[in-house]
Amino acid sequence: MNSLFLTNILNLPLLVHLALPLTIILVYALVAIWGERKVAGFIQDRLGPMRVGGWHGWAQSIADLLKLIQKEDIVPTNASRFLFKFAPFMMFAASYAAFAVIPFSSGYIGSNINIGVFYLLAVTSVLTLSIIMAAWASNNKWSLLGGMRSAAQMVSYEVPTIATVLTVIVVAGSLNLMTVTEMQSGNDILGFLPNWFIFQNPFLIVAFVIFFISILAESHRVPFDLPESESELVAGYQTEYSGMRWAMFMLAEYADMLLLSLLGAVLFFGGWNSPFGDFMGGPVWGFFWFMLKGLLLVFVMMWIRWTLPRYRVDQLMHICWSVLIPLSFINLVLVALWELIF
Amino acid sequence: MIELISDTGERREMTINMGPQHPSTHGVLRLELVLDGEIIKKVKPHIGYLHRCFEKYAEEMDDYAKVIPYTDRMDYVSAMNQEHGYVVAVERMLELEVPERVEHIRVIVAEMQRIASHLLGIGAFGLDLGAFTPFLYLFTEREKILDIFEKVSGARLLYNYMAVGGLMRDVHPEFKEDVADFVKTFRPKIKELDNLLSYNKIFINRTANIGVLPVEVALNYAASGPVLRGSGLKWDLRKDDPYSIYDRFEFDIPVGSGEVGTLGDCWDRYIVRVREMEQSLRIIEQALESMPDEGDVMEAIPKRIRMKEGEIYVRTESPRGELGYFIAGDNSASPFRVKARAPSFVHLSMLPAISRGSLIADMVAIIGSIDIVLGEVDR
Amino acid sequence: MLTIIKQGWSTFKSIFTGMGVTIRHFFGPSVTLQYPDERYELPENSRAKLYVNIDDCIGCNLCARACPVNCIDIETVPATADVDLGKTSTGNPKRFWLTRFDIDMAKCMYCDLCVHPCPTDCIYMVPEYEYSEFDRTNLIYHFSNLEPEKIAEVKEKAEIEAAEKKKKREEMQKAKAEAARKKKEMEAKKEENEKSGDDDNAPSKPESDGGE
Amino acid sequence: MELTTILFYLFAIVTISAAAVMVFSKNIVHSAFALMFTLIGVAALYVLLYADFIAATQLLVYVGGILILILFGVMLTTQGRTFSFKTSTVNLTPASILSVAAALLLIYAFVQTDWKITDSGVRDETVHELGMMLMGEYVLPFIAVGVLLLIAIIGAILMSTRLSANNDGEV
Repeated sequence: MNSLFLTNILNLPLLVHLALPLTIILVYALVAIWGERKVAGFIQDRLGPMRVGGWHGWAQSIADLLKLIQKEDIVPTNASRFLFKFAPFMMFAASYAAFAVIPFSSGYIGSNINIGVFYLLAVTSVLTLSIIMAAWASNNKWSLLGGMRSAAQMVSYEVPTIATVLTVIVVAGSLNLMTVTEMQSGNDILGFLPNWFIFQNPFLIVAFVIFFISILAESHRVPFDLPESESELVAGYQTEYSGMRWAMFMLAEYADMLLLSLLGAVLFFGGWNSPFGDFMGGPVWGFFWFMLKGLLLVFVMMWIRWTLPRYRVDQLMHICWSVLIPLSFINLVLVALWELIF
Repeated sequence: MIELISDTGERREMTINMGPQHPSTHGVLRLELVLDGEIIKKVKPHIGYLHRCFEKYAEEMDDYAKVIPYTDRMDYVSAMNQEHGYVVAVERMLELEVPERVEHIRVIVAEMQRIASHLLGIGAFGLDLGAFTPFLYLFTEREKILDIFEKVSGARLLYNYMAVGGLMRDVHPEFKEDVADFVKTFRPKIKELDNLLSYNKIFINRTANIGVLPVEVALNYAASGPVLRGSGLKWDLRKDDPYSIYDRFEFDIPVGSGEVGTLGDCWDRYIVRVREMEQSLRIIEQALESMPDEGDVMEAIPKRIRMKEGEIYVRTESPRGELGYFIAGDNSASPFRVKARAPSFVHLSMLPAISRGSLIADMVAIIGSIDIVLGEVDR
Repeated sequence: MLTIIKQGWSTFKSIFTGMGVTIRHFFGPSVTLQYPDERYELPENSRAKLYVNIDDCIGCNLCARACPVNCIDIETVPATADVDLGKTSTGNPKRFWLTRFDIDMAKCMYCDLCVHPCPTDCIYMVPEYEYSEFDRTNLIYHFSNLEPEKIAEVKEKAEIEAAEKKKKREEMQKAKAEAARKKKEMEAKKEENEKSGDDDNAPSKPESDGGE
Repeated sequence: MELTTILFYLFAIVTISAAAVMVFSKNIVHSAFALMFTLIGVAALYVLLYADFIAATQLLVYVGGILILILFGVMLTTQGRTFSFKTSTVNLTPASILSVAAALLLIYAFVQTDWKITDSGVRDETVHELGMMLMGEYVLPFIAVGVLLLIAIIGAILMSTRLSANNDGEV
């Protein structure tokens, strides 16, 4: 297996590498925004968008996109112009760059590097910075408060995320996401269950719960959507943004959601492995299964969003520092012990 | 803690304007917040963005009846209760006898309006805390009440339904069945609300021990209604100073008990509203039972109201608390003075007292829990 | 430690209860009405728009006086004696030309107070709510069905009549004054007094002086 | 020119110019964001040196951690006056003498070093080697550093809790 970041990037058709995840993200974002509105609608006994495009308003997101493109690009008078304009693109770049190491199917991965997970976590930490950048550059107090909250939140929740990722790494013994996925092939557990990590080790279920809570917080979803909680901070760091730049934020946010859900799918649910062993296997089906798992997690995120109120900022920190972090470390030790014994 | 921070003098404060166009200020309330980080050091409500000269208008009208549509517009989410208070006041001043049927219909619509108002208050409270879905579920129920009201009075929000001495028009023939149907379908929804919001752990975390209003403070600020009852005092004008025919019905007064936190916190104020809806349903059921089927609702309406000289203060229990009307007559067809004592205004005045030292997020919860309506605050 | 576990458990339990409620609604029916395609049927007595059956209006101005916001603007011209405006469907005789009956629906507060005093039940609310306009002045509804020429005509006629009446009255007053003066000057003459008494009766038959 | 070379010069320019902005900017927050570009540029240079693990660590620790804390501190201390983060130049003479001396030293070291060029594509398993080294050869210093950091963390927690306990006590 070729493992070098550079040779991989440089030797294969560059355009394919660049364009494929981007296409996936863009299509996904359009579908997900529409889906989120539909999910919200159905949960709230409504219908959601119904007009644009005919069947259940499927073209609503496209219409919104067209509208956003036409909108005026407003920069507040006292804003720090360069940073203000740059922040949304940096945010998207950061979440997009992380897609490079996601194994979409057995036949395709952007860059099959050895430190896959580590790279992913490192790159997503730039997200925080771009949020702070947007918040500060807007020269708006609500934005600044939102930015501060978001920074504190993301820095804190990175710890349990990394700790739970580490538990999987301990089991898998590799940082390469492709290798991690390949290790989960086959249906051996109890004779029929797939070899996914979540079934391999009881403590990994706990790890998954912690991981899921952490990625909810990392991607700013309810009940942890404090940076943009509209009832308190108007829209947090996005308050001053309009038009396409705001759309970039939304895109980045939805991309981030998918990224972390896909990471969860790789680490706990066998990535592109089919749940039925070799049946419906292969690269194309693999892509289908992988996206299905990721989108299911995204759906659960939406479901939670339209059910729960949000936490307060100090409660959020309390959950992270005095519950999730100790729990995830204890869990890490337990998982390691389990692996040692069995 | 607040004094401590200001004593050090090292921390810089940030003044921030919350409203009048903030998503969670329930209308056009402007709050001037002085923050230290996210901790509120000082809060100053600025009101008057919705001032429509209700009291002055009332004096200018050349008929007592013409004031009624304006009372609707004070607290526009509980218009029936506002009208009820006003007509009761004028009737007492005229010493007017009101037919039984009218009284029953009035009580039924007023209690339904109370439910509708609480539904909105609770829903918006949840919305402030980030729970969007309960808000829409409750609105679906509120819509059913409004449908009944529309059939009854012809309007959905500002009814102008009650008249001095009677009602503007009789109820539709299926009124009783409609209301009974609603009562039947609404009961399980309260249970669902409990599951979804009231006893949700996150919701409790956000509201318990927040904005604690001790009963002495509440009394000093002249709080009333669910805000006062949330602090644990059994005080309901329907029982303690009965008007209309409330003294005939059997119902309990739910009070806050500090079930999940401190007595008088946001959650207590919230749960008092939820339980009050159940009691309102009880009153409606009893009133439906005893309501006479026949009778002209307009027979007691005086052709021309000519008030003797004198004044009166009548207080009624609106969904937000003690709604008082002070009316002074001067031997003419128009009131000399109408003063409305609006509970929201009183409750807003205690906002600085109960929100000091809390976070911005708590501020939102506190405003939501005292359930102000700016139309009533500014009048 | 135990309390944390307990707390965590109850948190999860309440979250799952809530999620159970929402997922049931997710698969439940929706309450949405697809507005322009399906419309909510307003009840008969809905108060959505004021309507005036101008044929029944007798121009009594009671509705305008009952209106708390003064959104009804009525101008009437008394009908001259040579025309008979007929009666309303309720049997009330009509005595005025309704040269203007405007309702400003932008001002109207839908209070229903104008409906009740109407003696002929000609002003009432109708359940029609889709009448938004781009221009606020389009919300002023003109219910008077008279042509402008007709209005001018009846106004002219009424003016002439009023002028004549005025003239008459002035003449009468002049005559009175004259009479008084004469009376004062010549108290002895009693025939003059009788003549002034004749003049007093004159206004009771105004039509007699019409064709001059 | 090879793509790698182009990339190297690109990132070098980014790094140096961002560093210059960082030094010469009057606005602290701008400096901090310029520092971010510098660190990212350096991380890219690490990648070009086949040190992908160190590159990722650089991003995670410096960009995702320390820089955020710096920004946090800057913003917290001057909250509400978002445009008063001005710096001024002090100690101009000693600073320039020192920096010139440092530059000379670096150039001397650069010229004197015997640079070896290794074959690319050989060293691929840096993580594995790194782990083996940390857990084998250098286990003692690794643990010592860990204990030191633990002590630091405990100390920090102790200091902050005592402060807040005092606050609570006076209420």
